[in-house]
Amino acid sequence: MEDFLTQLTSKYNFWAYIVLMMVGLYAMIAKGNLIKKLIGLSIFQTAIMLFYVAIGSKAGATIPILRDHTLKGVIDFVEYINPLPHVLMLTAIVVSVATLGVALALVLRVYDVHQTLEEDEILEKIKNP
Amino acid sequence: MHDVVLTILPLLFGSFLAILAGWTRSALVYPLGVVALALSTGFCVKLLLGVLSTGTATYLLGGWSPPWGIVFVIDTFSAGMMLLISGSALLTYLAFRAEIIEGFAEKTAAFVALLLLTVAGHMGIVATGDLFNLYVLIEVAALSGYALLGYGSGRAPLASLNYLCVGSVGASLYLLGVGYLYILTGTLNMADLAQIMLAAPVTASLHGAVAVILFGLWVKMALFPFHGWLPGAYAMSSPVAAALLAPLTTKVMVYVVIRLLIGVIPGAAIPEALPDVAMLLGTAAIFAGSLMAYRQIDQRRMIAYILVAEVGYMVGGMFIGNRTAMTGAMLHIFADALMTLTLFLALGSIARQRGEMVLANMRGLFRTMPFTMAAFVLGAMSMIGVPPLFGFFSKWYLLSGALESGQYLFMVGLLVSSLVNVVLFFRIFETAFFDEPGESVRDIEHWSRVTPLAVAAVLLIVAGLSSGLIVDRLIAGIIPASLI
Amino acid sequence: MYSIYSIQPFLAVAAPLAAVPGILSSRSPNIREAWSFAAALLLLGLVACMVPAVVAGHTYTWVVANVLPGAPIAFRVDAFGMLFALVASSLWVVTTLYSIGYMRSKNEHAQTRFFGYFAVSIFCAVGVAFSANLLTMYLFYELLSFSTYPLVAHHQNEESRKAGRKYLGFIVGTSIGLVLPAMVAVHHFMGTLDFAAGGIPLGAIDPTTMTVLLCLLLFGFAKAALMPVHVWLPAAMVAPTPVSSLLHAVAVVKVGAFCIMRVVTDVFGVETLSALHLNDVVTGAAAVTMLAASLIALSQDGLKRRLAFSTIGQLSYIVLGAGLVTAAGLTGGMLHIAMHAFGKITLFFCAGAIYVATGEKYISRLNGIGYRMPWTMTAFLIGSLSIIGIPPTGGFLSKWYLLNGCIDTGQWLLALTLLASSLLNAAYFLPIVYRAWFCTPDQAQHAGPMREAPLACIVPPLITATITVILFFYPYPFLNLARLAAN
Amino acid sequence: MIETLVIFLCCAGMLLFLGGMIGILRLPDAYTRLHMAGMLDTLGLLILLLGLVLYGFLHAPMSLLVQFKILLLWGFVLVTSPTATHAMVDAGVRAGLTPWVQPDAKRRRK
Amino acid sequence: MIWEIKLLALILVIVCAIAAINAKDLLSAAVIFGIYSFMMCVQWLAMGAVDVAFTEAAIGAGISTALMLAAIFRTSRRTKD
Amino acid sequence: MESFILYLGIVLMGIMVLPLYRAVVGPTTLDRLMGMNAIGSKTVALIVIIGLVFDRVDMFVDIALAYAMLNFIAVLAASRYLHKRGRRDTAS
Amino acid sequence: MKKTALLAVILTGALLILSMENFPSWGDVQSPASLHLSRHFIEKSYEQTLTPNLVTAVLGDYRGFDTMLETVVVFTAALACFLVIRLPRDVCTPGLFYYRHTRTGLVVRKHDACELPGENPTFERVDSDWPPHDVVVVSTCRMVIPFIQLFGLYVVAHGHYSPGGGFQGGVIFAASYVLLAVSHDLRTLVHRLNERVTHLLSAAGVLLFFGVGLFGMAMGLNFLDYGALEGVLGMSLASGHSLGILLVEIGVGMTVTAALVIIFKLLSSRGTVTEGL
Amino acid sequence: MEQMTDTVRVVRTGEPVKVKPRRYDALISFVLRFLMLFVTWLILSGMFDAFHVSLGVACSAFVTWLSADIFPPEVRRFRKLRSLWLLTLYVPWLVWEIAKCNIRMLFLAFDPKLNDKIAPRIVTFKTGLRNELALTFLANSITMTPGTITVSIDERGYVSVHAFDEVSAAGLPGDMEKKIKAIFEEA
Repeated sequence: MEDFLTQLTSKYNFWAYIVLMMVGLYAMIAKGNLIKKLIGLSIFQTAIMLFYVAIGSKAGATIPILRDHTLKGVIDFVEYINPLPHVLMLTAIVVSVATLGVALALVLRVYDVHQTLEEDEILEKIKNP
Repeated sequence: MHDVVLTILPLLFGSFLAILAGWTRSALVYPLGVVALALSTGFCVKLLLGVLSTGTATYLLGGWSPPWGIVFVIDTFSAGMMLLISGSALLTYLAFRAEIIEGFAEKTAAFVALLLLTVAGHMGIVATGDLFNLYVLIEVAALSGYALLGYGSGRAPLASLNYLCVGSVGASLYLLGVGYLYILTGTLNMADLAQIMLAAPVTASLHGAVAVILFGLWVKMALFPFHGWLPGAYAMSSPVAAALLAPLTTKVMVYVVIRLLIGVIPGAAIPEALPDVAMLLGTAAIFAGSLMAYRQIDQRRMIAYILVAEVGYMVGGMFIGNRTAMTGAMLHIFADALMTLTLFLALGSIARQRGEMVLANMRGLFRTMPFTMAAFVLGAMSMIGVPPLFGFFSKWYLLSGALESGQYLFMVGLLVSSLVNVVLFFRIFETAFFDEPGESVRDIEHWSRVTPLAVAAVLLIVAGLSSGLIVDRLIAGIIPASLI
Repeated sequence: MYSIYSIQPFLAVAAPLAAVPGILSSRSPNIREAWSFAAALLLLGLVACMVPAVVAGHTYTWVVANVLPGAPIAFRVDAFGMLFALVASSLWVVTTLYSIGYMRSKNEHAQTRFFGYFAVSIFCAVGVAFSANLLTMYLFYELLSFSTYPLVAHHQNEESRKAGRKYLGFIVGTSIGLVLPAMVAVHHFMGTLDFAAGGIPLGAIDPTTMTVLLCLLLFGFAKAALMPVHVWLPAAMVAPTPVSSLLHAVAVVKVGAFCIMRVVTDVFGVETLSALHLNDVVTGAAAVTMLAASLIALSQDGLKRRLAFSTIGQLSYIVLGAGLVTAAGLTGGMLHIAMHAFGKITLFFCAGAIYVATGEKYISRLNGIGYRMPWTMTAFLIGSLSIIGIPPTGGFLSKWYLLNGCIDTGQWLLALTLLASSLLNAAYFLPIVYRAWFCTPDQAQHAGPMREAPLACIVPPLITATITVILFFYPYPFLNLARLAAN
Repeated sequence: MIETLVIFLCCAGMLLFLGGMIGILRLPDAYTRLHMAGMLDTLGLLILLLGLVLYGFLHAPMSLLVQFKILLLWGFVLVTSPTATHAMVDAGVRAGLTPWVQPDAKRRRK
Repeated sequence: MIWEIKLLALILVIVCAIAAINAKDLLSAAVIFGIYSFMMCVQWLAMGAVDVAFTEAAIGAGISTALMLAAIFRTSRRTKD
Repeated sequence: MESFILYLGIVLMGIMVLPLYRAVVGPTTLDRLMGMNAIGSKTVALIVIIGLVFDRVDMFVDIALAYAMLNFIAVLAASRYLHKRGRRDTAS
Repeated sequence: MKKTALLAVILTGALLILSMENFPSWGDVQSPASLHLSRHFIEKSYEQTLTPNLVTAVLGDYRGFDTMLETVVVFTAALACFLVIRLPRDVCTPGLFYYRHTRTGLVVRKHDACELPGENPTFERVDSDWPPHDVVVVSTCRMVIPFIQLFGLYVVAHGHYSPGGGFQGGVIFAASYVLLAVSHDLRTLVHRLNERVTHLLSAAGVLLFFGVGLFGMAMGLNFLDYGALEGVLGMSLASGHSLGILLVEIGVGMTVTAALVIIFKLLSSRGTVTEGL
Repeated sequence: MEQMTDTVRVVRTGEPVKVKPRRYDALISFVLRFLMLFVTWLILSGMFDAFHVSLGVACSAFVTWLSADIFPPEVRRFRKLRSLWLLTLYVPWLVWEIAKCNIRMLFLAFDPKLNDKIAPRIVTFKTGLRNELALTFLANSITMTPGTITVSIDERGYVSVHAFDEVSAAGLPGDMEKKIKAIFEEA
């Protein structure tokens, strides 16, 4: 129990991202509506980003923008949060919005063709046109 | 020295220029694509020759040295892959000239640009030596691929959307796995990572990381339970997109897995159960793919299901865990790409003449389009695994490797799938050979379509005959000695 | 005894293939058939000019490509291969002649296609003959299967397609399902697939595996039509007669038998097999097939079907020869390839000629046909004699060697089987001859004056019949080659 | 002195926020809720930001420019917030959302 | 240091996620998804990832919601689940 | 004083639960939209507060500003949706 | 379906949670993630690139290729939307045209397009969906939009010193146009930024990025090596990198703005680019 | 789309006062807008070195150019200082009004009998303001003062307002309109 608690407190962020991710995944699998699926996908992706940002965190550090950059001095890496995951996640966010855009475009086309966004109805329509 | 990056830059540059040209001088768009692809192919050849003579080439993007900046690392195998990608794209592009120019009207520029981007993405995936850069490149390749596949009427958008969902989940899982590795090692560079991982303690987390990465890539490469998107995407879309992407996407993902397995992830880091699971899935993919291919009416869909089985070949091959099977899996990437290319090019030509690709529409094709069908036969024979075509040799290595490790079920799978392929293709041949074409059929075989197809088909023979050379020069050198 | 590294084997193999574009692009039938003939003669010439060296004990080799470690695609001409190539190439000339007559007089459709694939089939058959290792042999074996498929299903109707499917199903199914894994296993264990006189050294592979491999290869080469996998052969009889003759006499079935012979002698090795008593497997399968096929043949009414079952039986002789693992037995088996080829092709030619002239396919309707087609039936008689093994025909010689082989090793049972089978042969062939000459024609059309088939259909069976007889008196090129190979 | 002012302003802001939110929960229909949400929220935010600007005087790193920036934010909210509220109400009316009426008023009308 | 804020934001994020996928119509789902992005942004700010939070604010709150609304505008608001 | 700011943030976070409830429960889309707007305005304050906690408020104000802008845009877009489609949706 | 999904999800989640066993605990300063690469970035990047915002430095310079590809991804997304949903031009012409009398709000429907009189028209063309005119929203947005745009530019330009950069600035800039479309109508937006311009702009943005990279190659360095800018305007190596980052950010901003506007236009009008949300 | 006809119906109601454009209006308007934006830039930027200031000039000029016809072209109205003065007077007054009403609302929010004390209704009145900016000002002021939200302003000047209770409804349009009229110098 003790062990579990320490685990919980030291890693609750990691756990939370998994919960979030699973929410997204669940939406993608179980929801029949295409836009709901996309929302699920977005949640899934954000959860991963949350995880990455969590990697970068450092106890007692400040944001990764140098404080008094004009002063020449030794920069201590302990003072600043790890910027690398942030960089990666910026890219990932951009990718996710691009994916969302393309997906929505496809959803529009699907709606044009089948006049519905529900997967089961679409399948029904394909089967008995 | 710039060869490495010069293989990709013309494509990117070409795609930007294509857009500029599309809104100013649209006649330039198609030639621009040809030039870009040809340049890229040319540089690939140069790169391959260079790598063959001087060994692995490294290119520091932005001039920053490896663990800090992004690098391209090209060994013999990846140089071969790059040549394969750009070459097959060039052939497709040339073969579908009419479709590209006429079929998209004012969207030609966008189509060409996306086509170039997807090729660039795939080549980048092969070239990059950075795990995260790989993710971005996967997305570049995939996103343009979704668009290319989603363009079209009827069910294409739905199929593509399906692909998008699955593909994004796969890529995201890969990203998650990279995050796991990053948290454990603190690096993203493949070579650096490999070194750190060798020294790192083997823990549950490391296993988890590897499992998540591989799982994500499996999803992306349409391994059996996640294959749902593939047939729809390739069968419903425009023939150009299908012919372009079918040879590339799954194969490139397989390449990534192989690269990770032989170059980055040490054997200890792979969870014990994973190879077994992979073998199981691979074998299941072979059986399921063959079975489902058998039940298809649409011929493009059928070939798409065969592709599912082929993915099973490669996944099985790389997880058997011996040198021969790994060679087989690697060789099969080339082989599968080439034969898929041939088949899809041929089907594209046929579809243009005959419309829907059901069996009944293929009557008398041998008489009306002999060259196309000859190429199709070669592709099909290669799929079946008839020597001396390329497909036979990769299958040989796979069988041999499976035998070495006693994976008899996998062997049976390979053989069964070959037999099913015989049935499938001979169904087509019978109709195309013996049935009379309808009265109204006026098939035209234009040289501009036949030539690329013929090149692809001849390549199947040539590559088959030189498969020994390919294995010796391109593949054998990069399989680590630790793999017996 | 030295090996000549020469492109000659490759040229010989490629000769028929070179004719294919010519055949396909010809405008008129005459030019097309001229191409065929030219290629056939060229092939015969190329093969023949290698004969002296081979008879002298040398071999020709030529490597096309190094594709797999220890298993390049390569050609090697040794005595056994030469024997087979000689048979195939010489018969192609005759068959071409016959086909011209047959196809033209039957007004068959798609003749260009027919000649094209015919050439490809010969290419494959010669390729099998000259292949230097199991891989190359497999390659040509597979190609042969596919290239004969359009010939089998030539008529394009439902029946012939069904036959084609059956043909392909059995042949390709066994080759991919059985031969390929066996080959992979051999390669895995031995590291090479080359044909070597010694074969697999004793103890390199454990006996159980050996047995399995042997079985796989034995039944995998389904063209040899050993009993459970023989089904395709009678079905394939729907093909036009020249095709049947080619299939049954020259290219296809002989390739199967040739492959089994090769496997037994050069892959497993005679000593190894006999040491492990695995030859019994071979002889057993052969003996069973031999008797069963002959018995079935008795009950067949369709002329070509009877011939087909006869072929199944006769092929087992060759396999039997392989299984005997004595010099005499092997010589007999190899010789039988040639002797049976000439005999059986005569019979098929005759059947075709009868069909061309009268349209009859069934034995029961052939009463008195001998008066109408005396030349044809004479040739038929000679052919049957050769198959039964009655002197003065070539068939006698091969059976003699086989019998010798049986007796040498003291396998009396086998010898008896051989004799019984020969009697059965007589039992199913002689009645036909009897009907033809001694029964009164009940069909009006068979009565009346002599009306033979066209000349092009008559001459070839007469030629082959003549050769059959000649071979009894002068079997030397074949006999020498067989002896050389057997030792 | 400033400290007290800061605390006062912040608390006032929080109180307004709280009031607005409680109103959101308790009021019967969307329009009336929008009154609470729109108004109390905006003022609350403005006061809170004012408090934080003042707090900046206590702390060196918050230069004058930052305070100007917060004031810019302030102005922006002042301009956009009523517009947003208006747009929402308008949307509700046009979408045909019927406003809530006092039950007794309804009775009286009958 | 400010783990309370982080924890609260985390809880709100999860609540929003669940609500977004269970919303009864797509417009609501899109709106709740917008709130989700806001919360995520706060979460990242609390973690000190300013750039990421900035991007998320711009993307998730602004553009994604607008795009999604546009898509729903052009298709249908109806959803069965 | 610093802890005061911190507590202010926490209380703000707590207050946010209420509009969230409104946004999640509805019942009308307008309610959700209102919830979004309300949460937005609180978040703007919260961002500044987090900035104060980090002692880097100059870096956070930009975000708050962007946040306010985009919140406005999102709300306007959603209400424009209701303008154009609301009647049809309520009718059906 | 739902139960299977739930089961699968719970299983996966449990496995993922289990595999976190060996992670360094939250915020650990000595974890490998914060030591190896990131330490170098934090300590060295300022002297190498003169950029206090470490994220921008790493994003724009060390991982510049990633950023270029990210821009390409956005560019791709715009093209993808264009390819997938843009309808042919001849289909896009509406059958009916609506005109609103600006003084009274009356709406007139016509079967063909009218020429609107010059400066101060009595009638204005409106969407078929929503003829009423909302003075409040329109004029508020007019007031706000320039400031949003300015803010967007500020964010692009000050990515070095404060959070932000090309991407965020571009998005904000695009958002201002979305606001324009929402508050007025899509036609106003298209009139201002037509398709040709947006496409050219998006390509030009990527080309600018690409051009900076090629400049490096032209100067004999590697692709995307901003060190090539050293000496331009007499700058030091580090400030060359800084300038490179700025140029690159501008390119990113252009592409992102244009691409998002393209996507919004297409999505909200279902490919006709005439009327929209 | 309530009233739709195929013929054009022109309804004559208060035409806006035509103000003759003056010579330098365009330039002055440009400069003023530029200055506003530039000041904003300076506040945002907070860096005053040559590079960033010139960047600011460029950006402000660019945005000014971009938004030439977006920005409300009402500069002319603020030429007289009186307007500005009135505006500066108006803002504190408005804030005070807002604060006053807000407190009332606050008490209402915590009132246990909340639902009895409110009487939501939509009231309509006509305003004499014609100018768009003035109308916006009015509408936003109405919305800002708690208890009332502008629902819509139509082209003929009818403003409909959603009022929270009777007290709020009674105060409409109140002083606000007059003050705004004064600011914008409308007759």
